[in-house]
Amino acid sequence: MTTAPGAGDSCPDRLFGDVGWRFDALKPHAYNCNVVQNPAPSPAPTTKLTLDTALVLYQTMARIRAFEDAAEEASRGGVAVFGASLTDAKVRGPLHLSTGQEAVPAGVCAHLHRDDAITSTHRGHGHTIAKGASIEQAMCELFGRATGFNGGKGGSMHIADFSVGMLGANGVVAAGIPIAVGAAHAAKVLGRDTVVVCFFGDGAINRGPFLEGLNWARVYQLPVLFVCEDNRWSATTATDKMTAGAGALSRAQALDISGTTVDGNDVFAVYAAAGDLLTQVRLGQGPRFLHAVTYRVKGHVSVDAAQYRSPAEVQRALAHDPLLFAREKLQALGATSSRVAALDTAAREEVAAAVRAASAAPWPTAAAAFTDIQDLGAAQFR
Amino acid sequence: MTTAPGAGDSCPDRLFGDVGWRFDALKPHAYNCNVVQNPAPSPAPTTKLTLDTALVLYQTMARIRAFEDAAEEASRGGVAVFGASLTDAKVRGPLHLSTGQEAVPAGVCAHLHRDDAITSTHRGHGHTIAKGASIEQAMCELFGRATGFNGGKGGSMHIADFSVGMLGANGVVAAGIPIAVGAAHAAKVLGRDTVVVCFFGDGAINRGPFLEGLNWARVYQLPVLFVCEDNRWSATTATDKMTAGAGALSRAQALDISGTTVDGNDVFAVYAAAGDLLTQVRLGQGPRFLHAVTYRVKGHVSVDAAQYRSPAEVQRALAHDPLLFAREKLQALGATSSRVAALDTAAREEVAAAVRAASAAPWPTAAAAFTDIQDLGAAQFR
Amino acid sequence: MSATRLSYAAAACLALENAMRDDARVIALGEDVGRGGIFGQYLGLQEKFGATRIIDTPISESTIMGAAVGMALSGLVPVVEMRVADFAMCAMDEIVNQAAKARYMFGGQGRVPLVARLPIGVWTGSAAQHSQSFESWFTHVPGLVVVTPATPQDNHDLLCAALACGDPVIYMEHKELWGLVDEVTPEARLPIGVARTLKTGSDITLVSWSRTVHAALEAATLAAAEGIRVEVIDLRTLWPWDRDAVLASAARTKRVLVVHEAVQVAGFGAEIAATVAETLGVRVKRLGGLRIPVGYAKPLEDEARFGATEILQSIRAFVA
Amino acid sequence: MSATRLSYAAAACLALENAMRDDARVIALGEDVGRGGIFGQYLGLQEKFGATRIIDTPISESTIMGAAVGMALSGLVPVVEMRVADFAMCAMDEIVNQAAKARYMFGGQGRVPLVARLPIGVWTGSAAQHSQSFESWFTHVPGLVVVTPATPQDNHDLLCAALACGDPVIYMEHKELWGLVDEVTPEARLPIGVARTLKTGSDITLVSWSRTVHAALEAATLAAAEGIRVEVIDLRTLWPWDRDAVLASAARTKRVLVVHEAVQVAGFGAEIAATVAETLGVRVKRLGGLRIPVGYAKPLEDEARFGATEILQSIRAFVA
Ligand SMILES: Cc1ncc(C[n+]2csc(CCOP(=O)(O)OP(=O)(O)O)c2C)c(N)n1
Ligand SMILES: Cc1ncc(C[n+]2csc(CCOP(=O)(O)OP(=O)(O)O)c2C)c(N)n1
Ligand SMILES: [Mg+2]
Ligand SMILES: [Mg+2]
Repeated sequence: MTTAPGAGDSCPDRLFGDVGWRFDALKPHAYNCNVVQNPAPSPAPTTKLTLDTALVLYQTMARIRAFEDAAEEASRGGVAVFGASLTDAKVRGPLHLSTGQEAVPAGVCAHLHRDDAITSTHRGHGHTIAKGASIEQAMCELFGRATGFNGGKGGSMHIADFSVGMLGANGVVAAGIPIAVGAAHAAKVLGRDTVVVCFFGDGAINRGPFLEGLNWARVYQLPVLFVCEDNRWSATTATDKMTAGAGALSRAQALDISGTTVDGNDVFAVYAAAGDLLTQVRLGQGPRFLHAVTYRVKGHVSVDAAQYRSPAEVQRALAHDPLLFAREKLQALGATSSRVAALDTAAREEVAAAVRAASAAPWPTAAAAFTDIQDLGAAQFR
Repeated sequence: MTTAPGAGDSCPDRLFGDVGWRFDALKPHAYNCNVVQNPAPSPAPTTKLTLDTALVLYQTMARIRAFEDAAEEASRGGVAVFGASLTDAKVRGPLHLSTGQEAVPAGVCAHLHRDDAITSTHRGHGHTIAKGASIEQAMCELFGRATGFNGGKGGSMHIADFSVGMLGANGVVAAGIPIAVGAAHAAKVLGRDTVVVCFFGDGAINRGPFLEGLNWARVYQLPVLFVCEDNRWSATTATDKMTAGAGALSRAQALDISGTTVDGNDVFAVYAAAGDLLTQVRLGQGPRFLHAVTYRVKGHVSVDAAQYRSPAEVQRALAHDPLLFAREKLQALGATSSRVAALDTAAREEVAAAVRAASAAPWPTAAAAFTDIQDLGAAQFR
Repeated sequence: MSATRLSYAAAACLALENAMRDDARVIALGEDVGRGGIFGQYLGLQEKFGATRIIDTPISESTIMGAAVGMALSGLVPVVEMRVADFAMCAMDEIVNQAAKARYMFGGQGRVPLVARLPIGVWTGSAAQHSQSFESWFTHVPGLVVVTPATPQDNHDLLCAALACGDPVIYMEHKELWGLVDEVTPEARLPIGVARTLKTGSDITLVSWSRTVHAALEAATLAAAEGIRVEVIDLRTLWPWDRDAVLASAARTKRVLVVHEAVQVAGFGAEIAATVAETLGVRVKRLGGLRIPVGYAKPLEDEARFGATEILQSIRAFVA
Repeated sequence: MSATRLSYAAAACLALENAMRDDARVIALGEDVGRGGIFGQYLGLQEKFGATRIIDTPISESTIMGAAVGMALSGLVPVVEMRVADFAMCAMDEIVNQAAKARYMFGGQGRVPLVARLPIGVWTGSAAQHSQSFESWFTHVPGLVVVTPATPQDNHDLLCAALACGDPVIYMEHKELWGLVDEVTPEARLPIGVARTLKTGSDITLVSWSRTVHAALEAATLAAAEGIRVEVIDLRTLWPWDRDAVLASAARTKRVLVVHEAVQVAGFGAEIAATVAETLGVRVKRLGGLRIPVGYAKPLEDEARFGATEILQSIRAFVA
């Protein structure tokens, strides 16, 4: 892995490897290596799900799952959040896993072009990968290596790949909302034909920027799709107990932003709903809202055993695992189980290679602590 | 005027003078000089409007109008907001007048007991007076005198009279919302039987604390009535252009807070609607919302000529002046015009006396700049 | 007095428990406090005092702090959990314009007795948005008290004092001290504003607070081996700060080195150094954090940290 | 070069107008900017550039600032109107955790070229929530540039420089300087970080910025009549600040008095005084605001102000 940070090449060929079909078949403009300045308006998405599409969606989920399983493994002992002591784990600090929530980024980002932008949360691996970022560079970033997207400056909580329009995970709940809205506002001011997708959790809808950002998007009719990943939990607190009213979508509707609630563990449903909404956004109809109901299978951070939850609740969610569910659907669509298994294997191999590469990758130098801060004023200044 | 700041006696007798009826007839518990710790739940308000009630409501409006007319007069040349130079006006700094909006505080606060609390905005004279604060001490505060409620430390933008439960005007838009919610939360935790009314403008509903505060009130089912004084303007900006969706009430409803929209220039309608909602609040049914549509007749601050508005719009509002409107209604209820005129005269005389008292009142000493800050650490410290 | 071994987190928890038992006005509110807080600093309290007094809240920092102001004005004494000081950025209007101003602005009609817990400091692997120290900011704001305990005993005693203070206190625990265990005497009390001299010495005065106190002590021991006698003062509270203790020591040693983890530029070390230089004209030096965001990777994070070695170097250079 | 007489507000307006004409990426957003801004600092711009580039916004400080971060990351150069610095408290997460951190935190993948206008200072009759100066806070935050112009020409030149800076700039105009009229040469340019020596003198160096510069000059003139030769330095920008200019002057005069309106405790004067004392060991003094909220009534507000008289007293006491 010798690519410089930020210079990641994430074209489909290299990204998805030789898996027997072309990513291009699904999305003509997607991940086009040349930034498409003014793409033609997207056609209305076909609700008929082809096998190829279904397989690509499954593949994205499998890659996210494999990535996070490996990251979790590499993080054991690497965080002291709940008083545990530190070892020299490969991934250190808070690691927020989106295990069980993969269908949301997979289904939504499948509709995005490379020059479309997304903003993410503290739980951002899925968004990063689904938007087309390199798994190897992502792993390097989690390992804190110079070859990571952020050169090791950000880690999991701040992972970003601007080259594919992934404008950053964020350590502050709801902070991505105004940023997404601003990115969409810039697109409108600059006459660009791109859209922005803004991901956030169910807990974020109780922070002020949620209201301000949604109001703003509607006032200026900006091209942004808000996606609430409703995993029922906010750290150790059940979100519904802290949330007045019917929740995310009804709040958006009160701001005259229409949208849909969808089973966030059904990647095909997410794909269909997001496609409809994004078509409206691309047609200049203003912001739209997707409320995706899913479940946070793991603890809040990797060291959180989440014993404050009922096991039954977790069991129910595991039974409705998005990959499990998609596998059944793929079978119904005619995919052999070996074809699906091959995707899993490929994902695990890709991730294993990324772990090897990241383990061998160079650390940032101490000097890097003083770059990328600001042009004026010495950083070493004491 | 020799009362010390904060020790204001604002019993009805002194407050309203000898105007031929008892304020008590309207609200048995209101402005009781002994703090009522656990008043019995209020009866459902009678929607039938008696002449006595109507006259009290009119009187409150007349007193607010007279107060603000005098304050405006005393402020000429006292602010440099739009580049005007300063004279030694009696009232200095920004003065936000609620002229034309008097029906809202009058109609709402008529239902409040002395130990009920309110929070206010930068435009807080009406709330202060309607809650039962002394006009003389209020004028002293605007004049920056030691005898003002805040001892001259706050002025118009921070006017407060804790002795009647007026917890303060606020120079930051929407900042009163979380404070009101906290006051209501305290009442609940401490087992008090009081309610809180939270006033804010139409512009405030686009700030984050609006969402956070309303959500909070509903989550904990707090005894608070939110009152949006929708005067159509936010400083020099028409609020509707900056507001997505149907506005204040629909946002509250999305948080499962029910309420009413009312003609905010019809004091009797405000009185009836607020009465219904406050009864529900007092019965422990949680927060309620009153959306009062009114109009800001003057500029944003006293020196703002508001030339960015169409004169026709202002004319329409003037024709629906709340005092004018109430006078007609009073006539229909059988009040002679001389009886109404006597209220106007009394209000003007009360205010004139307050102006005289305030003009003669002592300034705070320089030493007062160092008191009421905090107990620890010297304030003169450089 | 009975002493017991407690962690920095548990010592604060005990102080809060006792205060809540003694005074029904004391409550706590914030995210996840019901399960004990993410650092265990509220462990067991909801079980003991119920959900009405240990209040789980939505993720609404503005309203957590703003509601606490309303509660404090209405007779409660709220402990306000901000999780990490970085998130208090979402509640700055409520802290600076409301909590700090209400007493003065309303002419003394009300008070805002609250304790806002804003944990500070570099936190392993947590990068730029979870590692900041803002103590100097709050000392700049009239109306606020600023407390920065370094030990379990002080965390206990100062939290007791903060709860009794009657004005808004910015209470800054260090995220890498939660696990520090030491003897704690629960009956002990301590006023706000009194520094502690941890070690006397005649060559140089070392002033510090919070986590850095421990590195300062270590450096002083190392310096002693080189024949440099270091006086170490733990300031403990930054507003008010114990000028008398610092000036008395400085008058003896003629050299003051202020050491803190926060960014050195416009850090509170500047205030101390300026005061000492103005008042006594003795020599001053500072060793504070570099003016850089905290990076994620260890080599980057390490640049935002320093320990006994760097302090020792500064001491050596100073006395040379 | 053509000179014209302009107010401090109009000079900034002209700088912005020219920048918007030359560069389509430059836009401005904030409350009431369409009608020229409440201080006239955007007068006529919406007429010239339309509502798409001079953007009226809802009262949503968090999102005004947060959206500007998103805009800046996406190719625009936003001027962010905060009305008064006090209201920026409602946008601190967006300033400190987002704008200041994004470039570093994302490893240099993006930049946040924005100019946030946060007017500072005591403002007649405006009391505690509309009179604060927070410049030292922002110098403490890595990633931010801090600019504090004192004259119409500097307000023009430094706004030009800020717009070209490429990083987030906290641009702090003084609310009681808007009406100050002086000659302005619109072609002039000035780099950020260079102080100006307004008056040379050999007895004492007076360092100041923003509105207080004018009082400092006046005090220097009064001092001259008493035979005290005062050197007056207008720092103009606080991050980066012109250490070299201050240290060179201090090395000559051996006395440095820093004067600023902001609260003295943990103000930026502490940073300068500490630096000078550390570096040169020369005598330092500060004269800053008292640690009090600004009161409404004139006798109270007056305690939060000081002018040439108090500065002269400090000078006298210093050279005595
Ligand atoms: C402003 C702010 N407050 C608190 C936190 C601490 N925190 C991090 S994640 C989290 C829960 C967020 O819940 P949600 O938005 O539902 O996202 P999820 O973790 O479930 O993906 C909290 C409280 C934070 N990062 N930022
Ligand atoms: C947080 C904040 N932003 C901006 C301002 C400046 N400001 C004062 S009043 C006002 C308009 C408020 O409009 P609205 O809430 O409708 O109240 P109204 O003035 O109409 O009574 C503005 C923008 C402020 N005081 N606080
Ligand atoms: Mg969640
Ligand atoms: Mg309004």
